[in-house]
Amino acid sequence: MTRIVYFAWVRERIGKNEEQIELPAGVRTGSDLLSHLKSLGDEYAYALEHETAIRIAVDQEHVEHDEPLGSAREIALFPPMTGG
Amino acid sequence: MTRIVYFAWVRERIGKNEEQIELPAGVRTGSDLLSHLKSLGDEYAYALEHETAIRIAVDQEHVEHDEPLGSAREIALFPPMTGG
Amino acid sequence: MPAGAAVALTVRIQTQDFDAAAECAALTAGRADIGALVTFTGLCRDEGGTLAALELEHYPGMAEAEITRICRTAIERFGLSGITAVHRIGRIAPGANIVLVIAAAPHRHAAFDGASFVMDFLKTSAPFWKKEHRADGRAGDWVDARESDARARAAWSRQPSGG
Amino acid sequence: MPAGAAVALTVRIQTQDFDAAAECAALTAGRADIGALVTFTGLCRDEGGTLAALELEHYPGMAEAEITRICRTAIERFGLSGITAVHRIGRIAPGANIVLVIAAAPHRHAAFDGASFVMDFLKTSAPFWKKEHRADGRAGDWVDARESDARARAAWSRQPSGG
Repeated sequence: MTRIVYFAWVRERIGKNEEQIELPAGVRTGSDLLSHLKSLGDEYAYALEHETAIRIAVDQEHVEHDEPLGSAREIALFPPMTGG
Repeated sequence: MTRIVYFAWVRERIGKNEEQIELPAGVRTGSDLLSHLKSLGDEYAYALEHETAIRIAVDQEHVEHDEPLGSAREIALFPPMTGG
Repeated sequence: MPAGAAVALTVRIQTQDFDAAAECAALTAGRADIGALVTFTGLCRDEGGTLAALELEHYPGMAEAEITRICRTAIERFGLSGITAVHRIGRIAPGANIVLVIAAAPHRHAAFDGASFVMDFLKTSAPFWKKEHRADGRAGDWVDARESDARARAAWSRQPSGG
Repeated sequence: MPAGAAVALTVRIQTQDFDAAAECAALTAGRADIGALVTFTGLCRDEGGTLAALELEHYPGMAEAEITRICRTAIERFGLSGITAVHRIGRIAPGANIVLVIAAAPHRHAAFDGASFVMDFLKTSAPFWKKEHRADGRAGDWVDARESDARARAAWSRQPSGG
């Protein structure tokens, strides 16, 4: 099981802060994960509609969509950051 | 009579903070003033030896050596500035 | 910076306000090798009266880690004596503080570059998000990322190291 | 900056220390259109223990006038909401404050550019001079102007306006 956490409008649209998900064997990269999540329901499809607007962090470090997720314990999905 | 004021090592070398000087008719620019002052004594010649190192302000505004002094009330001579 | 001189790094995320003067004093305490201190304070604007407040959300753990990574990069690149970075979260009213970055260095250009670099990277890669609460009571939007922030960050890859 | 927004300009030369926090508070008081505050503090370094103090001399009248001219140029060029500049004179010990420049703006790049611009021009054209008092009691020298300061100033003529 992998912990998936959501922030900002990704969190609002999916309707939860986090969840534990068993990732299918075919999910190797961030892009694979987005495709898988979008198959789970309308709220996911809506939240992740514009894939290029979604940022991904693996174990609290930024990764590109095409990077392997490896043996991630925690994967975060969120919009572009607007702090500062 | 024109008020001439000195700062930092120019002041120390000339040995006075300021003085009133009657400028000869031939003194039209900053360069003319430096030449005139250097004729007044060894302390002036020493203080103003390296003319390019001397900055000139007329009525509290920077001027280049070749600018006319006009009807200056106060002319200041000083080294390159080192504030801040 | 002379070899062996201490480098001070403080990173904090907090709901309460910060005290820039106290943070500056802590950063420079007992040191006479610091010639320049550049302090950036980011404040909440009222956007011409339309904004009631900003709500700041963050990713706990990663936010601290990412700001720390950015500060370490700045310290190395610009030869800084130290950095203090404090970011607030929660509800922030117009006129109130959001973020503080203090960069200390022997000379001023390193301190300016260091504080500016940290802000440009913090804006684009530290996991914080702002939601608006509107003064007229209508539902506010999440603040959009600015293209100009991405360009500012990218510019640091194109220029020679300062300091 | 919206048309009609107030621009605050304060320039002071004084022997006593300044309070950066109080100056920041005064500059931003009652305003919610300022999103960024960049504060530069220049401090006296001990130069590896060789320096007992700096003696700061200035040209009364012209020093205030020149800093005011520089600040007005920065306000215009970068669209600043205000600037506060305070320069100390007299004897200053290692670790103590020498100069304070605060630039306020709606956005951060204008504030960074404004404070940096004021410092680069203040260094090269505001009539102040520093003399060293050495820790070993030998006669100290007048501090030489730095070529890097002249280059930093000249760079502002080569780059497009920020803000």
